[in-house]
This record gives sequence, C-alpha cells and structure tokens, in this order.
Amino acid sequence: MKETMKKAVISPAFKRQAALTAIGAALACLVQGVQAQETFKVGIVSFLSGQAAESFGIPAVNGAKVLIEAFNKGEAPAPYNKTGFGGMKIEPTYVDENGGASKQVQELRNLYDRDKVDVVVGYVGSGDCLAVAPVAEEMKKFLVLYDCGTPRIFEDGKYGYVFRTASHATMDNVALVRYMKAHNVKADSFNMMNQDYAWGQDSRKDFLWSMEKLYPNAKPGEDLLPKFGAGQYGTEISALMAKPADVTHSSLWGGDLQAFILQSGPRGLFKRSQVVLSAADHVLPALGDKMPDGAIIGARGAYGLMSPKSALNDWWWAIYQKSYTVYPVQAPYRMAQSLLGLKLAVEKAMAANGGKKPNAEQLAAAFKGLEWDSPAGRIRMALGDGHQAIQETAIGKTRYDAAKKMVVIDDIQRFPAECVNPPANMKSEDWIKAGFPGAKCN
Amino acid sequence: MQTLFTILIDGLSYAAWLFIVALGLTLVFGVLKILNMAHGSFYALGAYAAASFVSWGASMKMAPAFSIVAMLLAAVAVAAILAPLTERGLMRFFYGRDEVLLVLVTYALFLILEDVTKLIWGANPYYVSEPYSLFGNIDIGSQTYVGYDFALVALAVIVGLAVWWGLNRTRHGKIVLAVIHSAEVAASMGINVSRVYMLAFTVGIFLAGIGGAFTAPMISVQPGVSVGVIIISFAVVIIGGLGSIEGAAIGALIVGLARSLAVHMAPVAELFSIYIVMALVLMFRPEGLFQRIQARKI
Amino acid sequence: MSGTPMLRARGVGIRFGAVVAAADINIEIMAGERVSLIGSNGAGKTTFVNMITGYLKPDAGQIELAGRDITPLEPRTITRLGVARSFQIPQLFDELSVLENMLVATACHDNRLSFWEAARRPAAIDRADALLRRFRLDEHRARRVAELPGGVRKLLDIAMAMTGQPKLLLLDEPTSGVSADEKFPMMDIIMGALGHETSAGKMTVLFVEHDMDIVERYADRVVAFYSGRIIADGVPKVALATDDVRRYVTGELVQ
Amino acid sequence: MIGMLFTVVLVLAGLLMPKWLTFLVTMAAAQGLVSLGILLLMRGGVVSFGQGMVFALGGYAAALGYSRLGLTDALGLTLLGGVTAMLVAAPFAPMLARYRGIFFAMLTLALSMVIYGLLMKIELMGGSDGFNIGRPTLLGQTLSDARVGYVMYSLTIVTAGVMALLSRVYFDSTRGLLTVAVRDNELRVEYLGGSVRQAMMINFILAAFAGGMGGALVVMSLGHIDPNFSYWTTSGEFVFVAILAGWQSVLAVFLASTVLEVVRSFSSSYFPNTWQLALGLFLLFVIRFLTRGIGSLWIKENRR
Repeated sequence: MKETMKKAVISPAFKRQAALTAIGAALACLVQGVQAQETFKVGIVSFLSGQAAESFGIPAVNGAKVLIEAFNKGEAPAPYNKTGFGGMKIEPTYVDENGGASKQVQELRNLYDRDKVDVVVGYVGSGDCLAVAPVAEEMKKFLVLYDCGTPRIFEDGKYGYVFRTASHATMDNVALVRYMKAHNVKADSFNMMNQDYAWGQDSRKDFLWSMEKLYPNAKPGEDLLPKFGAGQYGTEISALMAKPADVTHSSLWGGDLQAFILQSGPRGLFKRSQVVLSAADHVLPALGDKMPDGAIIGARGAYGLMSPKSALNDWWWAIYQKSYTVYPVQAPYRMAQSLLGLKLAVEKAMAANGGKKPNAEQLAAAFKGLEWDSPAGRIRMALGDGHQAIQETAIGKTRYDAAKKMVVIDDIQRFPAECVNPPANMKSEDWIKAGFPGAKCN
Repeated sequence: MQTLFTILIDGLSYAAWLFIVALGLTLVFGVLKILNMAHGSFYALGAYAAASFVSWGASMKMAPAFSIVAMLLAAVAVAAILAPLTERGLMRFFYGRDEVLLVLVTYALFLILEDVTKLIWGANPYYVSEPYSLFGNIDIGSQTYVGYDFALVALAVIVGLAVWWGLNRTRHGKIVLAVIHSAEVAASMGINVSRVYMLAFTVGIFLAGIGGAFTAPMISVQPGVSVGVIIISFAVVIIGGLGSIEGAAIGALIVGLARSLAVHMAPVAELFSIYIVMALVLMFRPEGLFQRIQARKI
Repeated sequence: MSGTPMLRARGVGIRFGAVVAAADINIEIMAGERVSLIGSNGAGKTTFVNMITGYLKPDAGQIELAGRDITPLEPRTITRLGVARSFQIPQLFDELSVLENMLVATACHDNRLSFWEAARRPAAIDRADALLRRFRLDEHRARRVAELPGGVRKLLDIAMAMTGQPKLLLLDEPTSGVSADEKFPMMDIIMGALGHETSAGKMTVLFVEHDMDIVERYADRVVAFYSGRIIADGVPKVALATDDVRRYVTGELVQ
Repeated sequence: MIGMLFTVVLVLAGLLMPKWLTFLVTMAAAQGLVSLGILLLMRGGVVSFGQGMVFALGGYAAALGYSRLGLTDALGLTLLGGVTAMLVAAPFAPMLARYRGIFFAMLTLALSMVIYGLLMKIELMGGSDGFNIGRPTLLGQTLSDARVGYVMYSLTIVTAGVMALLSRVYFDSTRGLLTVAVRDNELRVEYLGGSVRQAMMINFILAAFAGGMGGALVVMSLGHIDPNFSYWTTSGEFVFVAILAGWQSVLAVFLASTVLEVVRSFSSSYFPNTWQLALGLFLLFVIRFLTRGIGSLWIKENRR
C-alpha cells in the first residue's frame, strides 16, 4: 500500500523528466537538422585526450583542419581544386575518441542521427574500428576509417558502407623485414618488445612470421610484452641487453616509445643491437638529438621524411608546417590521404548524381575501388572488395643532423604496395605464412 | 647468477619508483581515509611542472645540477598551489561523507585535472633530459645502468626515511599519527584535525609531485601519463595495506621484484604479474600485509 | 523445573593481556530463576554475559545451556538456541522506525526470512504491535529510533530481545542511564512483560544491576562479582549481607 | 501497477524517439541494471567499485554464447549473461562478505582488474580489441536493420522494468528489511539470530545477476565487447549512477543512468576538447548538492 503511494509520487516526476529529456534532445537535433543543405558535414573522430592524443589524435585533427580550410577556400592543387566537396562547404565536427569502444559506438550514432553528419572519418584504435564498422553498416551510413591497423576488419567482415583509406598493419612489419634483407642486416638472433595489447601482439606476430620466411635461421630471443602505458622500461632494457641479439624489434609508439628510447639510449642498447621500429617516425621531431642514430624505422606508409617527392606533397607539407611549425608525420598524412580520397569520391558521386549531393549508397558506389594520388603516393582501394586501401611504404635509417638540428633519414627504400600487402583474395596471416605469394617488388 | 643479480637490481630500481609514487597515496588514505584517484593527476602535474622549471633553468643558463633543485621546486610548487585549491576548496566540503563517495569526488577531480593539464601545457610532449645524464652511467657485469636510476633508489630511501622520521620523531608527526589512529579521539584531545588534514594532503600531493618530477627525465611528459600510475600505485598500496608506510615499501618491493622476475623469466606473464600478486595477497590477507582491522567493542 | 540447569558455567575464565576479567567462574542457574549479577565496574559482569552469548570466547572452562555445551558457538547460533540479550548501550537500528525495528526482530527470530514475503504483512505487524503494547511503546510506533529518548531506547532494546521468547534472557544494566524515579516503573514494565511468557515455562532472566533496591525487589537470587571472581551467591537478603559484598560491591564496609 | 504502466509508456514512447535517443536510453537502462546491483549492496552498507567485473562477465558470456554456442535469442542471452555473472561471482561472495567500506570497494576493484588483465590476454576473444557479435533474434524471429534498434530497446526497457519490480519486492520483503538493518547495526542483527554474512553474500550474488544481464543487453545493442567493460573507470561510472540515484528508489537508478548518458554524450559533442572537465564538474556538483541522490527529490521519508 505504502509502496504504491511511493510509486504514485515517483512516476510523474520521472515522466516529466523523461519527457523533458526527449523534447530537449528532439529540439537539439531539429536545430542541427535544418541547415544541412549545400554544406557537407564531416564528423572527425580521433584522440583529443589520453595516451594517443599527442602522437596520433591531435596531429591528425590538425591536419584535417588545415586541409579542410584549404578545400573550402579552393586552394588545393588539381585535381583537388574544387571548393569544399564539389562546391559544398565542408563542415567538420570533431569528437574525442578517448573513452572506449562503447562510447564510440554511441557517439557515432549521435553523429549520424543527431548531428546529421554526412560522413564520419576517424578512429585510430583498432578496437574502436571493429566496434563502429557494423554500426555504420546497420545504419546504412558512410564511414571512413583513416588510421586503425588491424586487418581483421575487412578480412573477418564484409561491409558496404565502410572503407579504410590506409593500408592495414601487416605492411609495416613485412616491409621492415624486407628492408633488413635488402640491406643484408645481420640477424642470426633477434629480440622483440611489443605492448601487451592487440596492436603489439599483432605486430609481433607479423614480424615473427616474416622473419621465419626471410631469415629462416634467425633465432628469436627475448620476447617481451610490457603493458600499454608502462612508462618504465629499465627492467625490459636489462632483459634485452642480457640476451644480446643482432636485431631488436619493437612496435611501440607514442609516449611508450619515447620513454623506451630515452631510457635505452643511454644504456647503449642501440649500439649493441640493430634496433628496428615499425612505427617510429612520429617521435623523431620531438626527440631530436635524443634519438640514437642508425635505428631502422618505419612510418606505416611513405610519410613525413620518407614521403615521395611530388607537387602535392610539397604543397601539403608547406601548409601543415606553416600552421604548426613542425613537419607532418604519419597521423596527419593518413588523415590527409583519407580526406583527399573522400573529396574525389564525393565529387565523382555528385557527377553521377547530376550535380546533386549524393547519398550514402552513391558515395559507396563511387568510393569502391577508387584510386587517387596522396602526398604519400598513390592510394588504391584494392582489398576487401574495393573497401580496403593499399599503398606504398618506405623504411629508412635515422641520423641526427646537427646542422639541421633535426633527425634525418638515410638509405630510404620504397616498397610498392603489392610488395608488402597481401593480394585481394588472401588473409594477411596466410599470405605471410605462405611466403608472400604474388608479391610484386619489381 | 648474473641474471639473478640483474633481476634484483631491476626489481629494486622499479620498486624505488613505485614507492615514491605510492607513498603519498597511502599517507593521504591513512590520515584522511581518502583513496585519492587524482593522485595520478598530481603526479602528472609534477612531471609537467618539472619540465617547465628545468627548461626555464636551462634557458637561464644555470648549471645542469640545478635541474635537480628545479625538480624539487616543481614538486613544491605543485603542492603549494594545488593543496589549498583541492583540500580547502574542494575536499573539505566532503569530509565525513562516505569513503566511497570521496573516491568518486577524487575521480571527478581526476577527470577535471586531465583537461586542465591539457589546457595549460597542450598536447605536445615535454622532455627533461638534462638530469638523466647527470649521474653518468654505471657498468655492472654485462649491463650498463644509468646512474639516475640509482639516484632514484637513493631518493626513495631518503623520502621514505624522511616521512617515517617526520611521523615518528616530530611533534607534528605524532599529532598526525594520533589522527591516523582515530580522528575523533584526536579531536577530543584538542587537536586541530582539519589542520592535520591540510598538512597530510599537502604532503601527499608533494610526494605525488616528487614522483612525477623525478620520473619526468625518463619519460616523455604528455597527456595520459596520469592514468598509467593510478592502478599500479593502487596495487602497491592495497598489497601493502591501505594507509601503511612500511606497507607501501614492502608492497613496492614485492611488485617490483615480481615484475622484474616476470620480465626476465616469463615475459608473457608481465602484464599479469602485478594483478597476480595483488590477487594472491587479497586471497590470503585481503586487508593488506600491514593492515590490522580492529574489533568492535560493546 | 528439570534437573539439568538452564545455564551452567564450569571453571570459566578469560583474560585480556594481564587483566583477569574472569577466573574459575562456576555457577548453575535453574530454569525460571531471576538472577541479578552485581559488582563494581570492571568486576566481570558484562564480560560474563558476553561469554555466555559467545561474543567473547573464554580461555578456560565451558558454558552449558540446558546441558548443551555452547562455549564454541557463534552469537547467532546461541541466540537461535534461545539465549537473548539486551545491551548496556541499546543496540538499535537508528535509521528505522520503532515498528520496523520490531519487524526485523520478529523476522529474524522466527527465522522467516524470505525474498517476497512483505516485511509489513499484517500478521507480522500485529505481532510486533502486541509486543510494543506490552512494553508501552505503541505510541512511539512510527517514530525513527534515532529520535527516541534514552528510556524508550532501553525498552525497545529489551523488547527486541524478547520477541523470540527466549529460554534465557540476559539484561545488561536495563536501568542504567534512567533517572531514579523512572527505574521502578521501567522494571515493572519489563518484568510485567516477562510474566506473560508462558510457552516455555517461566523465562529465566539474568540481569546486571547496580541499584540494590532494584536487585532486592526483582531478583530471587544474587551473584556478586569482584575482579573476575564470584564472591557471593544466594538469595538477595543473605548475599547482600555478606562482608565481601558490603566491602567490594555496595561499599558499605570500608577496609 | 504504476511501475508497469510506466514501463509500457516508455516502450510506446520509443516509437516516437529519434534513433540516437532510443539507443541512448537502451544503454542507460542496461547499464542501470548494473547500478541497480550496486544499489542492492548500498542498502547493506557496502559499495562495489568493481561491478565492471560482472558487467564484463555477463557481456562476454552473451557474446560467446552467440558466437560459439550459436545461441542467438536475445532473451536467452540476457539470462545467460545474468546467470554466468552470478555463478562466477558466487565463489568470491564469502570472502567479500567479510569486508566493509573502502576495503570492500578496493577488493571488488582489484577483482575486476584481475578479470580485465585476463581478458586482455585471451587472444581467442580478441584480446584488447575485443570482438563483434552479430544480430540477435527474439523468440525465433530475425530482426531487420530497421527494427533491431527498437526491439532491443523494448527488451531492455522491459527487462529493466521487471528487475526494478523484483527488487522493489525484495526491498520490501523481510530479507530486504534485514539488509537495511545490517547497514544500521550488524551486531544487533547477529544478536537477533540473523546472519549478516548471508545477507551480504545474497546481495552480492543478486547484484552480479543484475549486472550480468546489463552486460549482456549492452553487448547485444552494441554488437561489440572488449575488456574495457571490466576497467575501473567503467565501474566508477556505475557507482556514480548509484550514488546519484540515492539508495531509496529503484526508478531513480534508471533516471540517474539516463541523466549521466545524456550529460556525457552532449558534453562530448559540444566540448570535444574538454568533455572530461565538464563531466567532472557535473559529478562534483551532483555529489555536493544532491547529497541523498535524485531519489530524495520525491521520497520524503524521515531517513537520513
């Protein structure tokens, strides 16, 4: 009896509240719903806080900002010289990727349903990519993954509305080992250190398998798996030095990588062993003279100091450096190649649509199997039934140039896309284990 | 033999770092009964402040040795500025509320400081490399160690002894101990508990700051450094027993050795080593190695 | 009634560090007796009660309830066996109303804990109310316990102890903290309430008491403690008259 | 009664809501179940800072049940999640039941972090990336793109409604009353012959069940699961919701959960760079000024 009384008191209050929330929210999305015409809304999701902000998120967003500004002013070189996307002004909305996959799924739905964005470009975290891809598919909305590494997305799943405009992570370690082979680096034994989460575990496997193929006699030694964000590597470094090996491999990135280099440099690890780092370019500008010479590094593509010479690249490099006083590294490059591809796809779809703003289906049709030139070379949506890009990559050796007061990269070798990426009909794991069948390295 | 030795050294230097980081946490809990989730943020702020101070010192053309002083000053500054703000301006309003509620308050504080730090220092990485080379290198067997690592061990010992001495040998310390034992009794004895809280909180932040400041030279100071240390220092403190100084020391040693053992012997287990130790301790002595639970009197 | 005593203590002793709180306590209490434990503070009365109810475990000796050894048992189990107690400082559920306190007590005692049976079902409420009436607590029924005056708290504490109609009831200073003129009325209420207990014959009662008038009026046997030992045991008139009691308890004799 | 009616109203309202809102409410209601579990514990005077553990257990159970056992029925998976969480949590109950206050909170936190560490390790389950699950069915019928959102929404709302009702019954039962008594004065409960530990254990296990269901429901709507389900920040939010709700009212839990979701989602889309700041300030504000939780706004009982 007393209880029903209590409920009687509760529910009105609750209903009112719920109603208010609903109304408020409804209004919010109306307001945003109105001026969708003649502008093209792009939701851009990357790490604005947390451990991946400094190395990936914020540089990428910075890249997006300068590029979109240039697009809207129509300042980009041909064929990207139309203002905005085919005349439509680009309206970016930025969202923080920090906070876990479930939050990302929610934010993605909000971007599409509430903020009414036409396309979402984003996601560095592989977990986030895996989580959001099916959602975009279910909502029949256009999604461009610009950075995340895991091959699982298009190798385990099939999508109509989801595209990834950068090679997946397989390329990074395959190229690394190919480079070692090409410069006949001695590797009778090798140690590995990778973070104990999906990125590290996958990179470790790719490297290990590639070594088995190209250096069949090489003996794996230490196989360290520090936790993500450990920050303290004294113990690992001792372990690596205690078991001397010709080569020391690591896929560390960002703060962890910087900490590792700062702590291992003075202890002479780089002198005792040939250190190979699969994704280290982004720490070079900041580290400067603290970066030991002679490390073999990759950039997850032909990015930054290893980017190919081209008018487009010079232009891009210039506008980025002008705004941020530092040259662009992998993250902004990946964002750029993604937005450039998107621009072409939108304009292609518009042409097919009689100059009208295309819908998700038309966009998908236009993007599928697309090819375009990016500052990092030609991008081709060749895998995952035309949804997964492949691109060339490059590996080089670090050297601190006291005159230029910056780390430069020597002995750069470029690898064509088909040389380091699996063919369309094959999963990367099987491809490596089978000894890279069909690889074209000319 | 060589490996065993290496394991010990590595374990010790890691333990030293852990101890410095966890000490403030356990002290604050002991006195205020607050499990401070924002501890990591104070650590991060210490690191950032150190970065700013040291680079300022460098720009002033001061001797490299000054950088050590600069790092200390950084910790002092962090404590001096944040203690009043957070303790007087925030925590004070929540005293007497449920312990768990206080954890939430500090969690909110952690969220806030995350962004505040970013607003002040931006997202770019900072380096404090000067001090790291200050103590040169030391060769032991096949290993080359950075003198700085051993300096940290010394620092840990000094800080530990200082806190112990401060608590057990000074008048203020005795008062603090009284409050640790029972705030009510202390208050009834005419002790100004709220001042003791202020003191303890300040020292707690200072210790976090020291931890951050002296770690800064080994890492790249950037967003996210705070998160890394929270759980790990929790683990140490839980293993040692919440609010126990000696517990924090033992906890740090156990975790440090366990980790270095794992890295050298079974790398696969590293991520897990700390949790395993924590789980084991919790199974057999959930109140922590140095916690005694008092029975209720009727 | 029956030959086996309701409560028997055999050489019970306990010490806290150097302090001997109880030493070689031997006592037999028959069913239906009204026994008063007297003695100056720290003499060991409450300690003895705490040992009976299992809150403290004696270092030596054993305690039997109706012939059964209850020394090693937990307070809860001992309670279930029919030993209920009240406390010097009433132990109540301050956040709950008086009625709710009684409802908890009844629910626990008749071991009728269930997930769906409403605590406030009429049957339970009636029983609680009946007890409350007996303790003249009915007018406080709806009040939050934290707001109650000391005397009422004491009564409620005892009422809760009695909900289970225990075989043995232990009252720890039922009238402490109650003004002198309230003491007798209060004891009348308590003992009056006891009178009703019929189911298991007359309830056996042990009560710790300082006020000798109360002892003389309500107890039919007195056990006097001094520094953990029993120094006198008998009918009030006799026991209270012994030198030891007059010296160490009532303080009439000064050595 | 009105609780029921209210559930129905919400289910109908779902037809009018924009998709993102239905999803938001679905999440809020599902996560509300976890906080409901914490509420259960709070009534007994303890707060678990590791409910992320049962949340993850339920989630992984449902996800594995779907991908490995081929069990696709949403209702079945929900129960599977609840039961699994319950079974895994049960063995820890006796140990946990001995602790109170911060120790209980820390113990549960530690447990959840151990589970987190484990999940990170198991690459069969995608390690840190977690894995996706396909679309569940309901009572044998498959769900289309258009309908799945609303169906999951309704299922979640109804489940939440039922659980709310059950817990209301439990709170009003003799055991429910005993729980509150335990928080007030354990000693007395023992001296009335009631078992404090038993009460504690029961609450912990029931909380695990509710949390497990919540996890399962979230996973099915999300289509993805990863170890973060068991991370301490996740648990922290559950606790916050429970505190925000206050311990008197069941419905307040779901309201609080919704409020948090709304605040979080709007702050992160309007202040992408400072949403943590905004959220933090909101938490502080609530803890400071809504001392007794939202529930206290309409339940005027003379209880502190």
